[in-house]
Formats: sequence, structure tokens, C-alpha cells
Amino acid sequence: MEATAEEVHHTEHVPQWKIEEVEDIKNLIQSYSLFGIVSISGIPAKQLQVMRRELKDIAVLKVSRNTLVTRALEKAGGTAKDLEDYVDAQIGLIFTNENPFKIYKILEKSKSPSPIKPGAIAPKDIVVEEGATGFPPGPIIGDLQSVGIPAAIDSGKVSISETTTVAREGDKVSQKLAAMLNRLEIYPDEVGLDLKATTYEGSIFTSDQLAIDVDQYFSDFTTAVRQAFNLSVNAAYPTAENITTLISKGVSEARNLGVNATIIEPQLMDTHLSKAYSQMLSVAQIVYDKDENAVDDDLKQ
Amino acid sequence: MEYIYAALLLHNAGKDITEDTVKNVLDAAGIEVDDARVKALVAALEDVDIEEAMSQAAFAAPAAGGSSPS
Amino acid sequence: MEYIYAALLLHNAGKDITEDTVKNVLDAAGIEVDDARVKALVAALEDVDIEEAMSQAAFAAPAAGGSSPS
Amino acid sequence: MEYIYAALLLHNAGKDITEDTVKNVLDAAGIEVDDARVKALVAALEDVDIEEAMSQAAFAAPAAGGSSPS
Amino acid sequence: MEYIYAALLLHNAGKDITEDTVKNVLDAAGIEVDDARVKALVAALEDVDIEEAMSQAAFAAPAAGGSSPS
Amino acid sequence: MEYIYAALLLHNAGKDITEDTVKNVLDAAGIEVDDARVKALVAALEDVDIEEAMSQAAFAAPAAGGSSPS
Amino acid sequence: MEYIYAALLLHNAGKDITEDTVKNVLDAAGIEVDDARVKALVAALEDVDIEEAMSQAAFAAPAAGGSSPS
Repeated sequence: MEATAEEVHHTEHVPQWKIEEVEDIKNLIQSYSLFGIVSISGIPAKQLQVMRRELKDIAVLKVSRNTLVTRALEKAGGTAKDLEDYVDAQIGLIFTNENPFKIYKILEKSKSPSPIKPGAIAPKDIVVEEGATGFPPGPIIGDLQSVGIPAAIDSGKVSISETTTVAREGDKVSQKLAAMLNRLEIYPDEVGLDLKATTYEGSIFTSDQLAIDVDQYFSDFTTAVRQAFNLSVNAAYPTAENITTLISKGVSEARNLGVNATIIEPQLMDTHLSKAYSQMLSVAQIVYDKDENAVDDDLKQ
Repeated sequence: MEYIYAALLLHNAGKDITEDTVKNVLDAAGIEVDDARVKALVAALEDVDIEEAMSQAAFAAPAAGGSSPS
Repeated sequence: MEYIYAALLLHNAGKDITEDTVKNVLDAAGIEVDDARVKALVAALEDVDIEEAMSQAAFAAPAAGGSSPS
Repeated sequence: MEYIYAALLLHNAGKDITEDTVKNVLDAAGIEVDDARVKALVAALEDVDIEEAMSQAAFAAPAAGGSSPS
Repeated sequence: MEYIYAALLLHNAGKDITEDTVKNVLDAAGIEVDDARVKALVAALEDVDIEEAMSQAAFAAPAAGGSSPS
Repeated sequence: MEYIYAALLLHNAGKDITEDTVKNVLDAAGIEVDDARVKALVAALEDVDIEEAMSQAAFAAPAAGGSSPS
Repeated sequence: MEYIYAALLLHNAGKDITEDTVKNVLDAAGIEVDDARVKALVAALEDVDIEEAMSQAAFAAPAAGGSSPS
């Protein structure tokens, strides 16, 4: 009865609420098909409350002490235990019966723009658009210029005179720039629940596996449709969708053959004559350019 | 494409495109006819305005076959 | 085009395209299978290099561009 | 691409594309189904407009097929 | 164009295009055959690479009363 | 195209296009004449307004005469 | 234009375009031949790639085309 002994050992030092909390987390892990770890760093407590409410029909969001989470993961065992590696800094737990790809998408969509912190790494290019700001003339012009944003007075307001990329993705954002971006109400950062990893039916999915490349799917569908259409036409398998193409193909092939092989065919006579006439004109043009007298008068017009 | 050519041949001659007429033409060409394909062809042609489909070929002609003219 | 998709699915999975396998797939999709069309499909694909036929641009009729197949 | 074909098959047949229907089709084709891929597909379809992808494919066809004489 | 379709049909089926084979096909379609046209057709195709000629974009007759090229 | 050129040559010179005149022109060019093609040509031209066919070509001419098409 | 047609005819038949051959063709068509013009034409064509010159016409046309062959 080693487990019981250990339990007893812990109960001697651990308060009851902690034991219950661990048990609670373990039960949640076991009662939902998906259990994930989300980063909640940078999310104010109040906003976290809002997020929890918004998710309540889809998922349970729980924040606990990391030591307790780790304990619970150990107790739950299985793949849950493998998520231990993701328990660091400020994390929350999410429990749902949703498709892991869907929950990832939902969480990504719920992220909201937030001011970038001084010294933070730009998550993407930060661009300041040209145009009027709401600021009256003042020292802000110098402040703008000092972070590389060209500014001038226009119609009594401070105006940014040129669209400027003030930081590239991966650049460290200086304190001055961060402050200015905040003043300009440019929020390059994103704040929200950042799903780091989930367990799902015995496997672990990390965020890069969960991110669906919608463009890739779209182009796969386009490719598949094209392939199916190509196959149906090239195999001459008539369907309602391709019969028009098959007819056109047959007609064109017949026409091509008829014209290219100069087959005497009433329907092609106009084309034959036009073609001959056009060819004659083309050659006549060249001849005429060399020697006017080489062509007859009716061609000189 | 034999089945399609057969249909176009009949259409151009002002004949009805039926399973029998298509089969006759293909037979005469010494082609072993697959009844299911004939059926599929006739069925697909049922709801199509052949004349209109043919007229579209003219627009598409330069693209024919997908090989560039040399 | 369901029948073609069924064929492509089988082809991609490295399975033989036979009347039975096509029917199975269509059945599983809840599609009422038309035996003649299955037969026609299998016959049409018999001598076709599917890999080539699916990648080679089909004759480009404007019709293909116009309305999406429904 | 099997998963894509399966989805198109269902879509073309006017059936719902769900984890179950996709799995059924793949199963019937004798394909060992990867649940995660099915789930990813179904999730992706929330943001992918198949109808649009289809019309884009059709639209692109003429360009693919026809090379203009140069 | 019936004569040309007959030729294409034969060509696609891997058959020789001779006066007899062309006539057979046209006959089977219920078309009254003009011997001179058949002869002319066969003669015109004698030295032609049919595969190339049918896929190579042909000179397109300008539209009757159509708009001038821009 | 020799047969067509011969016909247009005669037409342009204000001569009748008959089997004999066409044959004469082709003969004079050292071309081995195929009677059937001549017959078919003359018959096919019977109902054609050559003047009109040429004037249609004229629409294409500016482009033809100009530099290479874009 | 007859002179040009005569040249094209000869070219297509694979014959040399000389004063004599051109004259022969025109003669055969019953045309009164202008020797100076024949001389000028033959001289002008000496360095011309007739095949290329003709093909320019062919390319220009599809742009103008678009009528259905009916």
C-alpha cells in the first residue's frame, strides 16, 4: 500500500485544500477528452475572468499553482504526465470535449491586440501609417522623430508624413518606441490564451501541429478539384460537369485537324480562305516593304 | 474521346444521339463498345445544349490541347 | 464528379479502382450508386495513366471557368 | 490528398462533412484513418469555402490549359 | 464536319483512316457519303501527324461582322 | 493549302474556279494533283462567297500585318 | 495578289520560287504576266522566311476569332 502511505505522508504536510485542488484537476483531466495547457502570461486577472465566461460553453478554464498542476499531472498519469514540460511561468489549464484543432482556432481568434512592452520582441513588422494623429502641435513631433517616425504639422494637427516600419519582426522594441506606440494607440502585441499543448485521445498535440494552414487546405481543395476535372476530361468520362468541356474539346480538335490539315469541308472553307488571304497579306507586307513594285496595285492600298 | 466524337458526328449530321446510334457508329469503326460508357455519354448529353457547347469551343480554341503552337 | 473523386481517392491510397471498390466508397458516403456509371468510370479509366491524366491540364473550355459544378 | 478527395466526394454528393462521414469514406476505401487528420480537416473546413475553392479551380483551368502563342 | 469526326474517331481507336473505314463510320451514322470528300479527306490526312494537328491551335476564322482585333 | 491558294489565285484573277482551272494551276506548279481534293474543293466553294470570306480576314489583317501579336 | 498566291502555292508544294515557276503558275491560271513584277517579287522573297511570315498571320487570327463554326 505504498500509494496510500505516500498519500498519508503528504496529508501530514499539505493542507486539505491543496489535496482537493489536485484531486479536482485530476478529475477534470479524466472527465474531458481534451486537456491542454495555455499560457496566460500578460493577461490581467479581470480579462481572464471575461475569457473564462466566454469559453464556458466550450471549455473549462482553470488556473492553479504550478506545483499543484504538476502533482495532478503525475496523479492523472498517461499522456497528461507528458505535459509536465509545458508547466512553467504563468499557465492555465483548459478542458474540453472539442476537436483540438477547433479549440486551438477558437483560442487564437479570441486573442486581442495589446500594447507592446518596452524591451519586448516585435511579433510582426510594426508599421506606422501616414496621416493625421489626434495630437495638437507640441513636443510630440520631436518625440516621433526621435523614434524614426517622420512627423509635421498639418491643418493644425500633428501628422505622420510617411508610412514607416518602425520595427521588424523579431526586433527588440525600445522603451521610447513602446511608449510612442502606446500613445499612438498602436497595439502590436496579442494577448490571450496561448494554447501550448494538449493531450487528446492518447496523443499530444503542440501548438505548431494545431495551427491549421487554411490557405494550404484551400489550395489542396483547388488542386483536387482540378485533378478530378483533368482526369474526367482526359479519360473522356462524361458527367454533367464536364460534358460541355468534352464537346468543346472534340469540336476544337476536329477544327484544329481540319484547318491544320486543310481538309476540304464546307464548314471550314471560310477559315481556309481567310487563312490563305491573311498569309498572303502577311507575305505581301514583307515583300512590299522591300520593293513596292513587287506587289500589284490592289495590295498597295 | 471516341464516344464524344461519335456523338459529335451524329449531331453534325443532324441525327439523334441515342445509345443505338452511338453504338452503331463505334461498331462500324471497329471499336469494342462499352455499353456503360455509351449510356453515360447519352445521359450526360441529355441536359446539354450541344450547339451552345460547340460554340464555346471557338473561344477556347487557342488553348486546345494545352500545347503551345510552335 | 463523385465517381471521379472516389476513383482519385482509391488511386491516391494505392488501391485498385474496380467496380467494387468504387461502389464501396460511394456507398460509404451515402450516395445511391448508379451501376452503369460505375462501370463506365472503370472502363474509361482502364487504359488511362491516372497520374498523368490528373495532372495534365484538361482542355480549357470557358464552361469550366463559368459555373462551378454543382 | 485522400482526405481532401473524401471531403470533396461528400460535398459533391450534398452530404455533411463530419468526422464520421469522412472516416466512413476513407474506411471504405481501405485506408487506415488518422483521426487527427480527420479532425484537422473538419476543423479547417470551418474556414475553407469548398464552393469557392472549386470555382477557383475552374477559373484557373484555362490558364493552365492554354498557352498563348508567343 | 462529320468526315473529320469520323477520322478522329478512327484515329483515337487506333484504326487506319482509309476510304473504307471512313465510309463505314459515316454509313453507320446514316450519312449519305460523298466519295470525293472521303477521298479528299484521306488524301489530306496522308502525311499529317494527326495527333499534332488536332492539338495544335488552328487559325481561327474571324467572326463574321465581328469586332476587329484590338 | 495549295488547293486553297490555287482557288484564291484564280478568284483574284477573275477566273472561274473549276476542276480544270484548279488542276491547271496546280499542275503548272509541279504539284501532283489529287482529283478528289479538287472535286471536293470546287464543290465546297460553290456555296461560299469568297469575297466575303476574304473581307472577314481583313479584320484580322491589321494584326497580321503588324508586329508580333502580344 | 495573284503573284503572292503563286509564290505561296509554290512554297507550300516545296518548289523553288523562281521567275519561271511563278510565271508558269500564273500562265496556267490564264493571267497575263508582268515580267517586271515577277522579277521584283522573286528578288524580294529571296531573303524572306516565308514560313515565318505566314505564321504571323495565323497567330494574329485567334485574337480576332470567336465565331462559332456553325
